Amino acid sequence: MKILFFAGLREALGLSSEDLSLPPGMTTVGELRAFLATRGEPWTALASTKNLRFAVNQTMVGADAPLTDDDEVAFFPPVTGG
Amino acid sequence: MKILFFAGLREALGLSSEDLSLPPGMTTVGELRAFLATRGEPWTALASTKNLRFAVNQTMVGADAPLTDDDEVAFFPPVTGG
Amino acid sequence: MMVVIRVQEPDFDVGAEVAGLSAGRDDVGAIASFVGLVRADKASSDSAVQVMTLEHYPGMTEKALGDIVEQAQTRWQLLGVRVIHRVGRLVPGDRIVFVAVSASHRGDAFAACEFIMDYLKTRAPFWKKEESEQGGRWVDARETDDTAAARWERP
Amino acid sequence: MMVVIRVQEPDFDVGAEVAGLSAGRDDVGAIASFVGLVRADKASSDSAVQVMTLEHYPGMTEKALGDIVEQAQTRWQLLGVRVIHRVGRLVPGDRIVFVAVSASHRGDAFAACEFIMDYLKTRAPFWKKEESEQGGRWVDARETDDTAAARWERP
Repeated sequence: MKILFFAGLREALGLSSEDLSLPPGMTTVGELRAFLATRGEPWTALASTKNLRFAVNQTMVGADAPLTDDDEVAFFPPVTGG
Repeated sequence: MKILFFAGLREALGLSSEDLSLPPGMTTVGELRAFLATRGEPWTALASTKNLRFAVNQTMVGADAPLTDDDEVAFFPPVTGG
Repeated sequence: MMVVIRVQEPDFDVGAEVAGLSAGRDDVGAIASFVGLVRADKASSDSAVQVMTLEHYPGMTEKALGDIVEQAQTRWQLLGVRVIHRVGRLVPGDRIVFVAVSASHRGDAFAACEFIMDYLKTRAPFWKKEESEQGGRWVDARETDDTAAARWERP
Repeated sequence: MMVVIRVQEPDFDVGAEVAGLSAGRDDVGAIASFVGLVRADKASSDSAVQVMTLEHYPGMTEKALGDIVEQAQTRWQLLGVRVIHRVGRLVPGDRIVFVAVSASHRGDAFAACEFIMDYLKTRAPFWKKEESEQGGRWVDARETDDTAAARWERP
């Protein structure tokens, strides 16, 4: 799967995207977030970002949205366009 | 005083303005309307125009607005601009 | 507050009018604007509108528009307002009216722009006459316009 | 429905975009539009904003804007919608976003234009970074934007 990071989170991680095989047993975007956050610094930003938002296949979803290994997942702070 | 007529009322009267000395005893715009309507055809249009509006000195007013001989009075149908 | 009110026969330049509200300043965050146009299907009759003639009450028109803009200023935080209303002979597709409001924030700009249009529709002395194949006819005032204006009178 | 959605670095021509919504047709009676601009006084810090950088999520942005416009279409009677959002480096006074909605009647045009802006603010994947003398800072989401968007969810 492809994972994307944007804005302040992208800067905190020093990374805009990552290709990853969905770890076994991981079924939701919330679980993926928790998994990535356990990698230690700077990945704790995934846990500490306030009101972190999730998108799966370019649609905003809740933390309980299901995942497959073909999905494009994105993590980002609340949007501030317009 | 100066009296102005607009839109459908102007066309019905065939007249866009009239100079008139405020008739004695006439103290409101509603009384002036009633007085003009008694002139017979085509002046009955002043009585029959639906929701006739009044302006005194270029401000919309109610039928009970007071008049003096120095005023500019206008009669017109409901506005339809924009 | 930068207020421009114009009643005129010629068309206006929407881009230039909108740009004029923020030119040379860096405090404008939002510009809401409205353009009203002549519709062919607006006739009270069954035939399409061919010509629309706009009559107004010179002197009172500018005064009424100025009063409406002043009321908007007391209700919202505004930086500028432009109101342009055309008079004379127009055809379907022609622009009739333009209202644009600049503010720091979009909520103020949107509300004031719609308020000014709603009040203009019911309080500014303009009258429309439509001509179709069936002849000329003064446009009737619409009850929905009174309802729209009345919304703003809620406490 | 004529829908145009663009995400681009260059500026846009407000007059041409508004005119495009009624060009060659005689059924458009109302065009409500909105322009959002970079304000110098928007900084979370005390210093004036000097540069604003807009980042977005290519692909999702267009999809999110398309979804918002579709929702507007189901709520109001619309004839056309144009949404343009700039990305990249901007300075105070620059236009950021443009939304214009055409309809037969002004109530539909105003409501849909404000709805699209409110949803864009809370649902389209754009992020702003402000640079002032005190350095760079990602703009915080505003609670008032959530409140504005929530208004439209009332039954």
